[in-house]
This record gives sequence, structure tokens and C-alpha cells, in this order.
Amino acid sequence: MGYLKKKTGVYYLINAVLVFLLFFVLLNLINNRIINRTSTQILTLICINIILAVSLNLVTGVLGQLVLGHAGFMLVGAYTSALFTMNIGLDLKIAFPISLVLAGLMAAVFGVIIGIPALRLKGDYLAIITLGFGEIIRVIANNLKITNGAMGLSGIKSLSTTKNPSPMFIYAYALAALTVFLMFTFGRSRHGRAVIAIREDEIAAESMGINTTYYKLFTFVLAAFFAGVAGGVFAHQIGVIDPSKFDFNRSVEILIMVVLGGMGSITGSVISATVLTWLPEQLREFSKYRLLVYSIILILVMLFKPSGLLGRYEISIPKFLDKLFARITKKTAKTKTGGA
Amino acid sequence: MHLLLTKDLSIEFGGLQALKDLHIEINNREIVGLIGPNGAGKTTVFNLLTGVYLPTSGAMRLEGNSIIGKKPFEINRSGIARTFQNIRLFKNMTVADNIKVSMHQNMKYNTFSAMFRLPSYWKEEKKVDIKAREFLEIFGMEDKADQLACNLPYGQQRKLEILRALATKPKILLLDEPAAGMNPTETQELMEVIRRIRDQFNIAILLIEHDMSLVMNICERLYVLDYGHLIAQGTPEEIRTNPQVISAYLGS
Amino acid sequence: QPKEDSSTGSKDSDVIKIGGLAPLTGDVAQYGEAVNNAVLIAVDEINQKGGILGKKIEYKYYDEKGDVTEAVNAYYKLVEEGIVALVGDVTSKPTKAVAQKAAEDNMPMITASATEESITQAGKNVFRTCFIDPYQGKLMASYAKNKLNAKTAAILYNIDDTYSKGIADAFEAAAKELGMTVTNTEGYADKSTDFNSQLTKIKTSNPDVLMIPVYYNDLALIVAQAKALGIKAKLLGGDGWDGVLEVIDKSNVDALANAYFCSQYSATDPNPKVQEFLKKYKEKYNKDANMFAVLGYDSMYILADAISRAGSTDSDKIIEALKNTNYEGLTGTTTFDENRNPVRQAIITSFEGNSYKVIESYSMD
Amino acid sequence: MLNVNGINVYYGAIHALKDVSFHVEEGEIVSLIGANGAGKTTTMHTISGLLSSKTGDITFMGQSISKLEPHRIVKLGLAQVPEGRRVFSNLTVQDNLEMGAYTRPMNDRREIERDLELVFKRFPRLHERRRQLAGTLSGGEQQMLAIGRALMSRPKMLLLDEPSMGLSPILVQEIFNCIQEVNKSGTTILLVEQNAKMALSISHRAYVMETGSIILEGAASELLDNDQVKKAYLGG
Amino acid sequence: MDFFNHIINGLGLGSIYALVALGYTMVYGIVKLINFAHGDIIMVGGYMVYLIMVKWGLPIWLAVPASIVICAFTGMLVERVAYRRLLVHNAARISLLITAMGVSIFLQNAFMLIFGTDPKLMPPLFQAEPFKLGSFELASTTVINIVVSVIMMIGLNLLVNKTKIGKAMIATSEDSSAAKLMGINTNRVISFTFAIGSALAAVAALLYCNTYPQIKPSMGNLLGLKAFVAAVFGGIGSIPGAMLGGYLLGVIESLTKAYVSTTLTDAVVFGILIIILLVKPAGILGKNRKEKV
Ligand SMILES: Nc1ncnc2c1ncn2[C@@H]1O[C@H](COP(=O)(O)OP(=O)(O)OP(=O)(O)O)[C@@H](O)[C@H]1O
Ligand SMILES: Nc1ncnc2c1ncn2[C@@H]1O[C@H](COP(=O)(O)OP(=O)(O)OP(=O)(O)O)[C@@H](O)[C@H]1O
Ligand SMILES: [Mg+2]
Ligand SMILES: [Mg+2]
Repeated sequence: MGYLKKKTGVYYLINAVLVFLLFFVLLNLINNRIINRTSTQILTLICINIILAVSLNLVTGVLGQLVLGHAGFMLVGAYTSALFTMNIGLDLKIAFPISLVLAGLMAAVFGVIIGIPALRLKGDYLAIITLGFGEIIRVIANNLKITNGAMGLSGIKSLSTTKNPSPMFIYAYALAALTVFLMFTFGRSRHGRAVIAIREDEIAAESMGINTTYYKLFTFVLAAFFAGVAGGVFAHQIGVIDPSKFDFNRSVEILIMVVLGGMGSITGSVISATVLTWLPEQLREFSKYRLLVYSIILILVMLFKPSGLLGRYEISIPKFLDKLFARITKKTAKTKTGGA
Repeated sequence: MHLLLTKDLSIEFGGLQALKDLHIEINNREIVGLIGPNGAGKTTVFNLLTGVYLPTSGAMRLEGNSIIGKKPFEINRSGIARTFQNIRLFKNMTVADNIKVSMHQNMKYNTFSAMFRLPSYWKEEKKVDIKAREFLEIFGMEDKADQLACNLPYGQQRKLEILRALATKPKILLLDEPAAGMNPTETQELMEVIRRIRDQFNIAILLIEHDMSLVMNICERLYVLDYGHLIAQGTPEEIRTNPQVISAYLGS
Repeated sequence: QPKEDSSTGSKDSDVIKIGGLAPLTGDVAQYGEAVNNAVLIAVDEINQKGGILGKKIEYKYYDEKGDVTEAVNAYYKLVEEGIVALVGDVTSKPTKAVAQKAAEDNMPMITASATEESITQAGKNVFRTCFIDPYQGKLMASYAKNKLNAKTAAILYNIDDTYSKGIADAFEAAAKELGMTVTNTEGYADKSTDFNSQLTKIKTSNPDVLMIPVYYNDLALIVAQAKALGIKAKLLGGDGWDGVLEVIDKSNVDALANAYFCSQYSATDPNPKVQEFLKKYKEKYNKDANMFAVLGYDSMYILADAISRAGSTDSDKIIEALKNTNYEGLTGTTTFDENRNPVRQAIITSFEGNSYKVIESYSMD
Repeated sequence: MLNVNGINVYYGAIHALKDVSFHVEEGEIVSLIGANGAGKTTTMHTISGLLSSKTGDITFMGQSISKLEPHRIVKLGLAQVPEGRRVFSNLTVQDNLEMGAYTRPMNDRREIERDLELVFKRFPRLHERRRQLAGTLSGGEQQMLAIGRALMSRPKMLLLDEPSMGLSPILVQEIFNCIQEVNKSGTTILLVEQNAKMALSISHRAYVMETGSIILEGAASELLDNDQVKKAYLGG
Repeated sequence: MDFFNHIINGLGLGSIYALVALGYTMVYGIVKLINFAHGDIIMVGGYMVYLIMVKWGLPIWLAVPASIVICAFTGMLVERVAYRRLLVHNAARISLLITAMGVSIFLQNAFMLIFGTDPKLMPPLFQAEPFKLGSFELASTTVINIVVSVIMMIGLNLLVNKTKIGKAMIATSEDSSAAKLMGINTNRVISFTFAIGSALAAVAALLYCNTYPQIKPSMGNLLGLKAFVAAVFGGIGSIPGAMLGGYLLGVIESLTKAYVSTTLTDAVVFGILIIILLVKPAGILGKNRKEKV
């Protein structure tokens, strides 16, 4: 039980330092224009996709329920947040963070409304029902006045400007880090254990005193919340949203990130969200073959690593350092004794 | 007052009367056996008692309170824990975590403390970790704590299931064929442990078992089911010589 | 204006970099390909004639799959590569997103085919060569009323497509304003292939005209099904109809005899420029050029014309020059109004046998 | 009849069978006993082709079967009653039994019917439940069904993996009687059992496995008296 | 009168859904895989007919069987290359699902590269005069669709329930290693399942092209999704269920368009699906079994 050992605190510290370090390095590079606008945008999108993938991983990887409508929650969040900042008349610097909280909450409300009936079903049926809800949300957004129908919303202001290119990235990064942290801490608590137990055997879990309905709904809603927040950031980053952006294919895209990274592995999701957002950009020159290559890679990975790149394994840099030190100290100890 | 009692308990599966008018009573600290031919309805009794199935009619009471219509987790929290005939462990969780899942209901810290790692989280997790390992000592499995449950040999999986049930702090423990798949030597060891559990935790135990050496040895009373009907009850001696039981179940 | 990497700037100073954005894969790739192919022809021609400002054009384009995010990414990438102006994007949604970003950068931009009204409102740098949706809707309503004497009208449109919805809305409003009765406004979801239910409803109300503001692929299916149901209404449409003859079965062409759409050019235009382009396109890509191609071709020329008039690659100068465009192209003479939309007569086109037939030039007033 | 020669089987990194060799002669009942996780099931699966051995060879009636696919091995007359019953839970009892006769040619219909009757006679409980879905049978009923199903292929040799698990005492007796009967009617039997006493009492010979290797072999009666065996497996 | 027409419209559309759903249900029933590439097999079928009839100018009686055979073969090939390894190793179902999505993306993009992205016009395949029933007129395509789909369903039902290979399919779907121990060559059974499912897709493609004479690389997407929903409607894994689900979906769609809204159709249809699933969690004809504990 790594997390109960004395080292745990040190691990947390190392991780925190690493996350901050990476952040400041990237921020500096962006502000000095060494990382250009395309790359800043891609970094921001990577963070958004990390939030989406990690939150979906909670439901699909940890709780073990196949969900095909994650993009629906993203839609709810994106519209909530965009409509709020566009209509409230507050300074964007204040309105934006508030709008993100609202986006999350609104998506969570939808999560509850959808989750209560949907979670009565399992497996493929749950997948279908979430797919159905996702489509319903999209079609309704396509028909409402407030969402401006199929035209979608445009002119959503971004905090980033040509002069100051970093604010959106700062938000996205901080939120991604927070999401990862919360998913991690949630997963490794009595609540997370209850959720994993449900994945492993629902009947047994319930017979051991776990309120399975509550935990299924809770995880579902939590994931919806984060998807909503991600949607809010996304809307403000791109500036234009319309319902078709959040269709079934988008849900599948997120699902693929989760499965490719490894179901239940947070670091796996982070890595695959990063790679799958970054790589297509690099392959832009070969656009005709891009999806062909992507599909072949997808199939090959699944064939030879069906549980995803990392499976349930988590990459931990502190642990790695630990092992490294252990080896070095062993070696030095050996050479010492050898020398003596 | 009886600890656990069923009255006129019946269930049908699409026309098949799996259980008919079952009366059983179990007192505190008793070890009671439930035996009967295959398909007699023994496991069904467990499923009814733990809320997995809903009875067609009848009453079930734990310490005088009806448990009919309650959900499995509520029943478990009110004091009934069980093991399963076909082992249902949380296979991809560690052995210790399997037990900690059961302790969930008795832990206090909330989701917020968990997600932001407040002190209450650390305190309780530490406590629970130590306790889980203590449970494992009952079967001398403390060295297996950090292995995945699916990597345990079959016999130890059965033992882990018992521990997992025990960790929910039940008043009565239902064991469904705990000795299945164990050889006689292992069965003997198991018998000792079941007695020890009863003494140490002060709980009642209701067990289903086909291994007569175990049943006749540790059960204080036996109920015998056949075709969903209670055909006999009494001490092991009485049952052993009951002609109806011999012809339906024991054989010559 | 983003800092430009000086090293690449100096190295490429003998060319003028113009960016292009188009969906070349994905669901709307056919439109992107048409525009992009035509732009490539235009660039070739211009370069063969010596380029502009004495420099060759380097046309750098990216596929954006019809996706908003990809389009913005690709746009940023083009900017970093040092483009001075942009031809694109092709469909409305990505174009709208790119227009917003381009407005921040003051990047001159001209789209050949993004018809949604609000796109050019993103900034004074955004131009287009195609008609806007409301214009087509209004125009066809007016035509129906004045030339076809229609009293009742029905609409069938694609609810997921801003082009279709834009025209449909404007048509409906204009028709009502003109005193026509709109009997049905029926929608269908993107990628639908079955329209029988909607058409059955429309048939029941038996309108004089049926407005179908959709692209030609959907139209081909709709016409066949309408014919099978025996719908008698005159069919009306927008410029998206151009190309339908390639995808409709010969046996159904007769259903188009009584159909009219507003086109931005005429394939039977005797203007040698037009015929030459059509020929060139066919030779090069083994496909008939359609309206998208024609508009793409004109857009590139309009941009090139503006740059040479501006005499520099400075954004403000190019934009100013674009504003004062008066260009004689395949689509006739184009000037821009205050919203940077083209001012040009529409050509009402119908069908005869297996070919398009120009009826007349028409404008509302 | 069956010759297993130096097989090594791995589950990923786990070395589950280490150089296991043994043989079964025609008409014999041979038992394989051992503690949990000793590798008995693994041995059974390797013989029937569900798992493959890295080295060594298995021959059945003189023919090497270690490279054959499971369905071919069954056709040769080697049937298995798998551990944990593995009945087709959404098929009826009768359909399950008919699946057992899958390898038999269609024109064998009458014979198949007859065998079906025989199985029903041996296990009247199955006859009662023949229209019930197998998944809803009790554990013991399923075990009977699994044995009945294997018999339907009229095997020359039958592999039984813990057939008495979860059965009532009376049924355990019945099953063992049945095994003897089947054996008498000419089917060779390899039996894996936890219930070592019972198993040894009906077997001719037996092997004892421990952690992937065979550590003892001999006539069943000898092993019954062996102190080591007594202590470890017979509870005395 | 109008109502009747809407029902007929729905049945015509529904029969295509039904045929596609049959293929889904077949494969799902045996390997529990939502074969997302199934819709794309239909696309393959469509392009084969196009290639044979339009490009090579060969007659229809050649195009039909050829496209069926090619699709069946494609289905088997896909199974062999992309699924077999996962099936043999008993990989998690979701991995299979993702692989299927990969196959779908692959097929679409491969065809896009080969044939281009613009839709192709299909020649009329089997046209006949509309059927007249008194004052009602029934389009020949609708009649053909309904008749063919019913025949296919009956044939499939017989195949699965009455033949030896059908029984082997059921056994394989239940427990493939136990099936092996019965002497069943499960790999072959699975291959066969994919072949049949894909042949059905080819038939669906023919009817589809006959009804909506236009093909493009992404044509299988929506059709596949709708048919999959239909299969779930009816109870996935159940052959008559798929059929019923297909017809129901078609009719519900048609009636929704007629009497509720043409812009909210998909939302209404999914809403109905959800309600049905909540009332009957295994679909209309699906068997809802309590897990035995
Ligand atoms: N969910 C169900 N649906 C239909 N029938 C069921 C169901 N559960 C149990 N049965 C039937 O009820 C009867 C009793 O089953 P149960 O599992 O309780 O037997 P058991 O006494 O535990 O037998 P064993 O000792 O073999 O485990 C059996 O005939 C079984 O087929
Ligand atoms: N699928 C598997 N993956 C990994 N290890 C396995 C697997 N199956 C079995 N093992 C391991 O291989 C060893 C032999 O297992 P096997 O099932 O053959 O034992 P057994 O003698 O049949 O035991 P039991 O009496 O419990 O049935 C055990 O250590 C077991 O943990
Ligand atoms: Mg039982
Ligand atoms: Mg075993």
C-alpha cells in the first residue's frame, strides 16, 4: 500500500513540484513566444482532452461502465459557459471562472437526470442509453433559440490575446492538473475502492454493504462535472461552438483516448490524450493518410496490448526515482564494501 | 428473541417453487448448518436473506426487525454478511483492498476529505490498513495482503471471501459451501477457524455444506431442505439417523 | 500581429505566401477539394504570367477535415509560416472560427464558399465571393412570387446545416412578407437519405413551390423521392444545387424540368474565360468543375488582384484594396458591399434534358 | 492409451507445469490428486488442447495430439468434463446434452436419442428439468449435466475435473458409481479430485501433484496407505 | 390515408434497418461484439455493385452475387485480421469495440482514397411498377425491401435454431472453451458468423442502393448506428428482435416526422428507445435473465 507508507508525503511533494515545474517552463516559453500560437493552442487542447479523458476514465475504467455520450456533457458545459460570459456583462476575467463552475454544475445536473435512469442498465445497454442521451442533448441544442440552433454560438471571447497568449493555457493546465489530482485521490480512497469493487462484482459489492446505486451515480455525475468544465474551457478557447462539435464521434474520440491509454490508468489517459491531440497536428502534411494510419495504429495497439498502453498501471516518477536511487545506493554500497 | 428468523418464507421462479414456507430461527453465537440435496434451495435461502432475491411471500426478521424489501447493502449494514457459492471476489483488487471494501461502511471520512487528502483521510486509512492486515492473520494470509485476489489459489480465495464478509462486522455470517474445493486436510483447518471466528467475534454462523465431516463436527443444529421444503431439523445426531434425510441426502 | 520568424521571412522573400484552408478529408471533403483544386489552377496561371508584384505566389494549404478546432490549428500554423493572406475556409462553421482569429490578426481573408451571414462580421478583413444565405433565400422568395406567381410554398431543409437553415429561414420570412402562405417547413437530420415522410406531408398540402435549399447530393435523393410520390410543386433551390446533374439518375432528370435555382455563374456562359477554366479543370482533375470550383478560382484571382493593386503585402493595404475590388471573373463583375459580401446579379437556372439552362439574371429590385 | 511426456506449461511468467509425465492405459481409472493450485486443471486443459505446452509431447492412442486443436482432439474420442461445470447456461438441459453429441454424425440420430435416454436414466433429475435453462440449475444439477454432456460424445476416454465438487453426499456416491460404470462399459478415465479418499478407492492407479510437478505415483491402494498422502490429502 | 402512407414509408425504411440490424445481432449474439464496422461492410457492398455495374458495365445478375460473396469475404477477413487475436485471448470487450471502430475508420478512409469523397450515383437495380392496392400505391422498392428482409430473417432463424452449425454458434456464444470441448471448431464458427453477417450487409447494401441511389464512403455511419439502435430496441442477440426493432424504428421515425416534428425526430426516437429500455431492459424481445447468484 504505497500510499500509506511514510514515503507517500514525499511522493506527493515530488509530484507537485514536477507539475509546477512543467507549468512554469511551459508558461515562460509561451510568454516568450518560443512556443508559438499553434503549439499553445495545441497544449491547451491537450489539457482539455486530458480533463475529458481522465473524467471518462473514472466511469469507464474505474467504475467499468461503457459510456458513449460523454460529449453531451461537454456540450452542456460549453454552452452554459459561453452563454454566461456572453450575456452577463461582467469582465471576462471574472466571468470566465464563474462560468466554468456553472458549466460543471449544469453538466452535473444533466448527469443526475441522465444517470438515474441510465445506470439501471449495464454494459452495452448503458452504452446505448448514454449514446441516446448524448444525441438527444445535441438535437435539442440544435433546435433551441438560446443555443442559436445549428449555427451555434460565435464570438465567444478568449482570455488569450495576441499580446498575452497564455491565460487560456494557464486555466486549462491548472484544471487538468486539478482533475488528475482529484481523480487520483478519489480513486485511492474508501469511495474509490467502493467504485472499483462495483466494477469487479456488483452483486458482491452490494452484499458487502456498498450502496452501489449511489456510487454509480456519484461517479457518473463527477465525470459529467469535469466534462462540463472542459467544455467551458473549450468554448472559450476556440471561440465558436455548435452542436455538431459534440456528437457521437466526439464521444468516441474521448473513449478511444481512455481505452488506448489503459482503462483505469490515469497516467495512461494523460499520455494518450496528449499523444492523440499532438500527433494529428504533426501529421497534417499527410492529411489524406492521417486517419488511415491512425486506424491501423489503433487496431495494432488493441491487438497486441488489448488492455491499452498502460493497462491499469500508473506511471509514477517519484517511484521511478525511488527505484533509481535504491539501485544507485545499492551499487555504491557494493562498491564500498568491495573497496573495503 | 432470536437473532434471525424466517417465517413462511417462499419464492417461485417462473412457476418453479424453489422454496416453500420455510421457518428457521438462529440464536446468538450459534453455528447452524443448512444441508440438503443439490437444488434443494439452500443458496436461494441465502439470496433471500441477503436481499438478492425478493421472496414471493413470508417474513424475515433480524433482531425483530423485518428485512424484507431492503436492498442487499442495507441488509448487510444491519448485520448479515455472506460468502458466495461461486466465489465472487473483487479479482483485480489486492487482498487487503478486498477486505477494506467491506470496512467502507464503518469508515467516517467524506468524499471531500478524500479528494483533498484532509487529515481524517490519513488517520482512517491508516487504521483500516492495520485492521485489514489483522483480519488476514486469522487465516495466516498476512503475507498475501498486497497480491491481487485473482492470483490466490482457490482455497485461499474461499478464505478471503470469508474474511471479507467478516470485515463488514456482521451479527450473523452466512457461508455457502466454504469447504468446496478443499481437500480433507484443508477442511479440517477450516473447521477450526470457523469455531475461532465464532468465539472471537461473538457472532452466529449459518453454513451450507456438503462435506459431512465438517457439518457433523461443528454445527450445533442442522436444517435439512429438500425440494424447497424443510424436511428435518435437529442436532447432528438426530439428523444423521433421520431416515428421510438418509434417503434424500446422505445415502447409505 | 505575431512576431515573424525573421530567418524564414528573409529566405522566402522572393515569394508571396498565401494560405489555404479546406476540408480535403472527411464528410465535406468534396467541397473542399473543388475549391482547393480551382485555387491551385488559379495560382498556376498567375505564376505562369509572372506572379504578382514581381514575385511568385506560394500557395500553402492545409486540410482541416471540416472541423472547427482543426481549422483554427491549421490557421495558426499558416500564420506562423508567414502567409500574407488567406483563401478559405470552405464551409461556414470552420470559416467562422477562423474569421474570428483572423480578425484578431488583421489577416486578409477571402472565402469562396462560406455563406453564413455573420462570417464577414468578424472583422473588416474578412471577405467572401459567394452569396450569403439570407440573400439567396430572399431572392428565391421574390422570384417565386414575382415570376412564378406562387401563392403557397413549402420548405424542406437540412437542420444540421447552417447553409440550409440560413436560406430556409430567410425564404420563409420573405415569403410571408410577400404575402405567400408557407404550408410546411420540414427539416431533416444531416446524412438522412429518406425523405418520404416529409415529402408525404408536403404532398398533402400541395404547395405551388417547394423550396429545397440543400446541396446537390441530398437534392438528388429528394428529387427522386418527390417524383415517386408525385409531387407537382415547382422546386426551388440555392446555389448548392449546382452539380446535381452528376449525381442524379437520368430517369429522374425530368423531375427537374420545373425547378429553378439561383446560381452564381452559368456553365453555359459563352465567356471564353469560363469555358477555358471548365476545360482546364476537367483535364486536370478528370471531373466537372462546379460552383465551388468556380468561386474558388475567382477568389484567388480577386485576392491576387487586390495584392497587386495594394502594391505591398501589408495587411491593411491588401484589405483596403480588397474593399475596392471591381473584378471581372467567371461569376461576372464582383464588387463588395459594406459588409464585404459580393454584389452581383444572380443567375436563375433551370434544367433542360440533361443540362443546365440559364433562365435569366435576376435581382430583387 | 494416453501418454503425457515432459510437458511444461506457462501462464505468462508463471511456470504452472514442470516436466509433467504420466500415462493412462486402456480401461484404467487413473486419479490425479493434489492440493489447490497444484496444476491439475492445467494438465487437463493441456491434454484437451485448450492450453499448449512449450515442450514435450502428448499422444493419444498412438497419435500425437499436442499440436491439435481442441475440437480435433474431441473427435478422436477424448472428452472432458471441465472444472466448474461450464454448462451452456442459456440452452436448455436437453440442448446441452445434444451439444455433447456434436461430433457425432447426423445419421447417428437414433443412437443419440438412445444415449440421451441413458443419461436421463442415470440422472433422473435432469429428465425432470430437461426444458429448464441450464444456467438456473443448482450447482449439483449442473455437475450432472456436465457429465451427461460429456458422455453424449461416446468418448473412448473421459477426463473428469473435480466432478464431485459441490455435490451432496448421496450424489457423490452416485457420481463415483457412475464413473465406475462408465469405466466398466469400456471408457478409460482420468480423474482429478480433491476428494482423494473416494477417488483413490475407485482408481487403479494414481499420481500426486504438487506445485506443478508429479511427486508420487503408484497403485491407488498403495497411495491410500502412504503416510505422506494421508497427512496431506486425506485429513488424517 | 396519410397515416397509412406514413406507416408504409416507415416499413420501407425500417426493413433496411432490420436487415442491417440482423447482421449486428448475429455478430453480437455470438461474440458479444458491437461490430461498429458493420455499417462499413454495407458501404463496401455498395461500392462493389458500383464497381461491377457502373465501372465495368457488367450485368446485375453478376453484380449481386459477386458483391454478396465479396462482402462475406471482407467480413471474414476483418474478423481474421482485426478480431481473431482478441477473441482467442478473451480480451476485454471494450478492446474489441475499439478495434471495431478502428476497422470502421480504416475502411472508410481506404475507400475515400480509392474512390474519392464525392458520392457516386447508383444505377437502378431492380425497378418495377408501383404496386396498386385499390387506391393505395406502394412503391416497388418498399415492397421489395419488406419481402427480402422477411425472407432473410426467416432464413437466418432457421439457420441458427435448426441447423447443427446454428447450435454450434449458440454454444460458442455461451462459452467458447466449453464449446471447444464439445468438438466445435469455434474459430470456424466465428468466421462463419461474420461471413453470414456480412453477406446480410451486402443484401442490405443492395436494397439500400436500390432505394437511395447514392453511395459514399461514410454512408455506413448513420445507417449502422440506426440499425444498431434498432437491434437494441428489439433485444440485441435476438433475430426476430432485430427485425421487429428495425421495423419499429422505421415506423416510429416516420410517424414522428409526420406528427411530432421533423427537426426533433432523432431526439424523439432516442427518447422512445430509452423509455423502452427502462421498461424492458433487454429490449422488446430480449430475454431479461436474473443473474443466478
Ligand atoms: N434465478 C433463478 N431462476 C430460476 N430458477 C432458479 C433460480 N435460482 C435458483 N433456481 C432454482 O431453484 C432451485 C434451488 O437452487 P439453489 O441454488 O438454491 O440450490 P442449492 O440448494 O443451493 O443447491 P446446490 O447445493 O447444488 O448449490 C434449483 O432448482 C434452481 O434451478
Ligand atoms: N489463467 C491463469 N493465469 C495465471 N495463472 C493461472 C491461471 N490459471 C491457473 N493459474 C495458476 O496455475 C497454477 C495451477 O493452477 P490449476 O488451476 O491447474 O490448479 P489445480 O490443481 O487445478 O487447483 P484446484 O484444485 O484449485 O482446481 C496455480 O498456481 C494457478 O494460480
Ligand atoms: Mg447452492
Ligand atoms: Mg482445478
